[in-house]
Amino acid sequence: MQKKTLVLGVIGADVHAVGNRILDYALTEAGFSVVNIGVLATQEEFINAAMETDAQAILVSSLYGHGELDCRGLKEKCVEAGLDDVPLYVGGNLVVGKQDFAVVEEHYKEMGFDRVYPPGTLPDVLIRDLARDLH
Amino acid sequence: MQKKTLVLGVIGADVHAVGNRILDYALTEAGFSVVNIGVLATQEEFINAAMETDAQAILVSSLYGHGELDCRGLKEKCVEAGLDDVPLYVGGNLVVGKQDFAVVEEHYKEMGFDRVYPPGTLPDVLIRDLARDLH
Amino acid sequence: MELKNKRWSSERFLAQRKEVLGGWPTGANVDFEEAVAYHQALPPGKIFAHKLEQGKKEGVTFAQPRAGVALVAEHIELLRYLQDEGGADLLPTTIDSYTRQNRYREAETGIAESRNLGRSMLNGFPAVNHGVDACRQVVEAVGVPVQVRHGTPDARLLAEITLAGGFTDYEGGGISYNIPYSKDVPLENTILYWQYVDRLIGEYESRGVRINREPFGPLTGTLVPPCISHSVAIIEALLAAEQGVKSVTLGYGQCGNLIQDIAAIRTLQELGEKYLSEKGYPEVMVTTVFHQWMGGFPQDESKAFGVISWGAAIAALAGATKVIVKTPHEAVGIPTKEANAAGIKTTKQVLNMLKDQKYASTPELEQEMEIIRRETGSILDRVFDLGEGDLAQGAVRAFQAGVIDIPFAPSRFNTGKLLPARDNHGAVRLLDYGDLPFAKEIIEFHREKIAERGRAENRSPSFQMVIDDIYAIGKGMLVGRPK
Amino acid sequence: MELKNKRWSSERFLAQRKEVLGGWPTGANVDFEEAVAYHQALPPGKIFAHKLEQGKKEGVTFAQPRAGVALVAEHIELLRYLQDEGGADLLPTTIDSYTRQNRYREAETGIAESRNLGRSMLNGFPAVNHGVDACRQVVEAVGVPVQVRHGTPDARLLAEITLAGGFTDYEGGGISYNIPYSKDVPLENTILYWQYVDRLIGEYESRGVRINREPFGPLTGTLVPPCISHSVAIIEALLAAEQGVKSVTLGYGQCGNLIQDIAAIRTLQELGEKYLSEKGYPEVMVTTVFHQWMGGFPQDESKAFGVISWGAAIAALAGATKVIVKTPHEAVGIPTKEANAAGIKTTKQVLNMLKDQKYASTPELEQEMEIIRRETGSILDRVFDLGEGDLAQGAVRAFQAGVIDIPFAPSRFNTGKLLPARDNHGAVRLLDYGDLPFAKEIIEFHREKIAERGRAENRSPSFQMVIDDIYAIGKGMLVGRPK
Ligand code: B12
Ligand code: B12
Repeated sequence: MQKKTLVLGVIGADVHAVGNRILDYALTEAGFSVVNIGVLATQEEFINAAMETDAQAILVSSLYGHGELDCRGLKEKCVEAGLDDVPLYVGGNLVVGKQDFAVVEEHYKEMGFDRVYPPGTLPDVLIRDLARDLH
Repeated sequence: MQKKTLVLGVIGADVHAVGNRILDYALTEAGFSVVNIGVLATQEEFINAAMETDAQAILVSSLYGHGELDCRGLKEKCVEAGLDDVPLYVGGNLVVGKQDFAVVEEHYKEMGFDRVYPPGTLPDVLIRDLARDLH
Repeated sequence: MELKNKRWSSERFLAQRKEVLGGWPTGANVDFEEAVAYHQALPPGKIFAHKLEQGKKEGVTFAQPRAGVALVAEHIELLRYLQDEGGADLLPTTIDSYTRQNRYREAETGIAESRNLGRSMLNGFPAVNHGVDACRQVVEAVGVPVQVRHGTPDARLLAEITLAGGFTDYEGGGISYNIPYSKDVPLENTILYWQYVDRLIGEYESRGVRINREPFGPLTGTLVPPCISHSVAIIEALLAAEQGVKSVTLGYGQCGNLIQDIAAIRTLQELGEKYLSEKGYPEVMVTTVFHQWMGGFPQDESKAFGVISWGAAIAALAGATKVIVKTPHEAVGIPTKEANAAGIKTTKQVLNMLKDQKYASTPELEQEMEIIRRETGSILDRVFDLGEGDLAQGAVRAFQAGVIDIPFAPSRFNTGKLLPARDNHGAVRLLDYGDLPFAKEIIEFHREKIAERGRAENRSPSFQMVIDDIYAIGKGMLVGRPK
Repeated sequence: MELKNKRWSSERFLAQRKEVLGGWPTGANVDFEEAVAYHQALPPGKIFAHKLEQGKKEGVTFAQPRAGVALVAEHIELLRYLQDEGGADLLPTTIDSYTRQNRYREAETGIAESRNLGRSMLNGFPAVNHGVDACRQVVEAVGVPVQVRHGTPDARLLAEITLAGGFTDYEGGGISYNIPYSKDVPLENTILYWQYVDRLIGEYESRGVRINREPFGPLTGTLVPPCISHSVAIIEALLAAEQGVKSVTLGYGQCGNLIQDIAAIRTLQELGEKYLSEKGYPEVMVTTVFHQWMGGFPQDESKAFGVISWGAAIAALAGATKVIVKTPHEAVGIPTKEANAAGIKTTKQVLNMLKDQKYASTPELEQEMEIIRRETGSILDRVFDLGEGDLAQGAVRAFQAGVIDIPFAPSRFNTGKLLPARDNHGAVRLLDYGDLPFAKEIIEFHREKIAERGRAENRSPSFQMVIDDIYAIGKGMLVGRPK
């Protein structure tokens, strides 16, 4: 079976690198081919990487609190680039402060994300969902 | 000037002795004559001590949580004994658990207490109020 | 009845038993042989002594809360919550204050009122009123061992009912549940009461059922110097062992100074084992319990978390077998279950982070341990002397003579001359050593320690220092400095 | 521009200044002479270096939070709350992440959105956008010294504005605010940027205005061994001193092992003073800052309080000059002001309870200090060698050669070969020491420490150990044991 390709990165002016490194390791161990664009990644970098590698999913991290500002418009750009069908996930500490996660999830879903994860989500959860969504 | 006499004690099955000892010391230092009936004091002991010493105020402590049960009927007994005019104070940890103090105060006032003090009240506050009430 | 430190005969025990069980109607439901069978069927994971032994071997420190409410269903809900959400390793059932004074009628009123008002009007679980079956419901509802915690001078009926009810650990003792918990109950009486309790446990032991016993270490919880609580703990352990108890947990209430507290726990373990073995009970298993600060707490919950954590840290560094946990509501009232669980979680986070770190011996620690050994030794030697060989008599006379003296205790059988105060580093020393039988150097040591603080604070040592120290932790300090 | 560790000439500084101040319209409002006068009029109680010096003398540890929101009025309200309710001894102004990347336009959007939505959409205070007068409003609104805390590789304009704005302390450095905070900014550039900042502070110093400088100690906050953060801190202190800085606070992020953490703070103070004086800057005042655990936190607030308190305890026992405080919201998001104050109150309760207790030297502690001294010495010797006498060049080449290597750093100018892991007692050791210039015994020491843990856990040391350790504190442990 062909390995599934995922684009992984931390969006915006965010430099939190530890979770990114662990996700990279765990996803690779789980049999995915991970294209890791690292921290401080722009929307364009996510899209270019996904197009170039024909990725099956885009995994966006945002830890530092500016996620709402940074993620706005990403789905639209994906659609423009013909990546309508590529699932778009986001996880981390997605807003400034401790907020009700249901509201946060709702908000990101409105922005076009297919799955939204709360702070501290472990890689297993992601891997299980990927197995479900990509077949 | 004649020293004012106060009856001091810890009501019910309550053995918390430290605050009692400190109140005794502080009130004595402040010039009162303190009749300390100590811990495990019954309603009758408060009343007898007040009658015998012609006390100007009765100070009830309850720390251990059973205050509501123990203080019930004390005012009525005071009235019966002709101590209607002797101010009745109560302080300590007056109920079981952390409860809104306004409600607790209200409740004890209904039971006939003239002043009700929240947990951790320092002696200065009591001494100030006594100076105001007893003249 | 004559008080002697001598194992009671079966006859004497059984004769008294009838009377004890008649104290309240629920006593009739105690069937000893059936209770033995019940205990024998308990899984090891629910047996206190078993779990403590394991912990001691592995060097871990367990966390145990205090908790008890008036009604059975609510009490079970509470304990389950502390186990599942709080992660408690060991559970308690704290008994209400009416039961502690054997006022079962008032407890009955408290139960009724609690039902009516829908909130607990009692500050604990009235186990005697609820009876044997209710106790078993509690024990069966949870997955860890459960202990009875109280403060009852005459706890004979409570012991009969709760032990038949499947509890595997019983707190208290003839001194530690008298002097801090009552006003005019003679010590002779309570030592006799507790010989009964210990004899009952010895009876269980003779059928292969092990009940752990825990003398109440912190006493009045307020600036009690280690030598006092150590002396009481060791006397009660010896008295219990004589009646057939085989497993004891000796307790100490945190004073707040790192070195003194570690020294206290280490010497408690060491001296407990030494005396038990020297006095003829080498088979008794000794473990230790460290109580997070037992005096006045800060009202602010964040500050309370700081006090709780510091207690947890010392318990772990000292290597106590278990730690009794305070809660962020301590200064205000009996905690909600959430506040209680919060205290456990904070504690366990610290215990876990420190579990692979022990405090290595240092000259400073060694010195402090030596002080405690000498002080405790002086007191106990004199107790044995006073008893002319009989420890029970010795204990009674020691209190009469002020050879043991518990600060701030309400009992009139306590001389109450001792005045403890903190030294310049926060260790509890003696401003007035009363009639403690201390050697000159020890007296001088205390005097100099307090004087050193006086110099630093530019005041002469006095009762004001003691008052300042009593308030200090509640106000966010350890040493009560003048303003 | 050539990079050398040499005090910049006035011409060079002033030439660059024009360009810097032109970076955003608010730069135009900086008037240096007027700013000097402003600083000269500040009361001593608002001057960081002054308060730190006092604290160091008296041996107290101060508590300082992190805090910053998008709008001025809200930011002031926040700081006042942390001062009045939290009891913060020192205050921060944490800068938002757009400003940190010099993206002032995005910061402007964030300010506008925050106004619209009525909540801060920025993770800090965008000081450049707000300008000099707004900064002064902040400084004037509170009664204690205020520091700029950020994470800005090119912080020249931020420094100009905030220092003219009356802040008296500035965090960061050419290494510590680059390698953990950016991906592809060359080290040469950031060292030059920070020479500018330090030169600016030197300029203030020459007019008698003392601004304290604080290299960012914790770096990536995640299992950074002391020798790495010490080396970076000392290099940045020396670079700052050369430009005229006279007061530095060296930082270290808690690892979690009592002995290692105390050894780290003690050696940081000692080595900082030693190098500064050996390299010709004996007049520089050195203080230390201990950061409560900087890696992943537990989500549960009670558990977070445990982590916070343990950090406070070590800060006090080690004798750090100040401690940077975490909050119960750490794992989830920027704290509310209440959560932030809670973290400070917990911390201060512990600091106050421990303020009269210091950790006495022990052989174990001495050994750990010696390890840190040797490791840091090896690294710094090699840095000086690589620079052929020039520290700035040496630093750049040291990163190229992996002689300094910061675990988990995002920068591509960091080799990233180092793999830290905890030993069996929770101290951070090296599973892979990469290209660190360590002597054989030191390498062997680390290997054996990790092997000892492997034996205890019955597994071979591997990256899985590192992952387990990264998650451990968040999961309530220190050492990430296998399940
Ligand atoms: C020390 C202590 C003990 C010691 C007491 C030793 C002794 N014999 O004195 C021991 C360990 C024995 C003990 C036992 C128990 N305790 Co206790 N104890 C405390 C503790 C920690 C400190 C009390 C203290 O000494 N404070 C210092 C003194 C100086 O302050 P104070 O007592 O508050 O008194 C001051 C003020 O309240 C005020 N004041 C008092 N009375 C009055 C009256 C007036 C008119 C005024 C103006 C002011 C005033 O002035 C005093 C001097 O400043 C408190 C919690 C706390 N405060 O932190 C719990 C606490 C009082 N105990 C409590 C309980 C429940 C018990 C027990 C039932 C055991 C249990 N379930 O945990 C038993 C009860 C025994 C009994 N029958 O009474 C609860 C009461 C709960 C409630 N009300 O909801 C508390 C609040 C702890 C808690 N949160 O659970 N306790
Ligand atoms: C370490 C750390 C840092 C280090 C980062 C070093 C580095 N370069 O990596 C340093 C000190 C430099 C730092 C800086 C800052 N930080 Co920081 N940092 C942390 C901290 C303590 C731990 C992060 C971490 O490494 N965790 C361990 C890893 C394994 O977990 P993780 O990052 O959460 O990632 C996991 C999951 O989230 C999930 N996940 C992540 N992405 C995705 C995506 C998908 C699709 C899925 C399914 C899952 C998933 O999987 C990962 C692996 O398990 C967190 C708080 C916390 N979590 O305890 C704050 C935190 C993230 N930082 C924060 C902030 C604000 C900052 C700063 C702005 C400084 C400040 N104001 O205090 C700067 C920002 C710098 C920048 N421009 O980005 C805030 C964010 C606030 C918010 N969202 O409201 C946090 C939450 C702290 C707080 N409560 O204030 N930080």
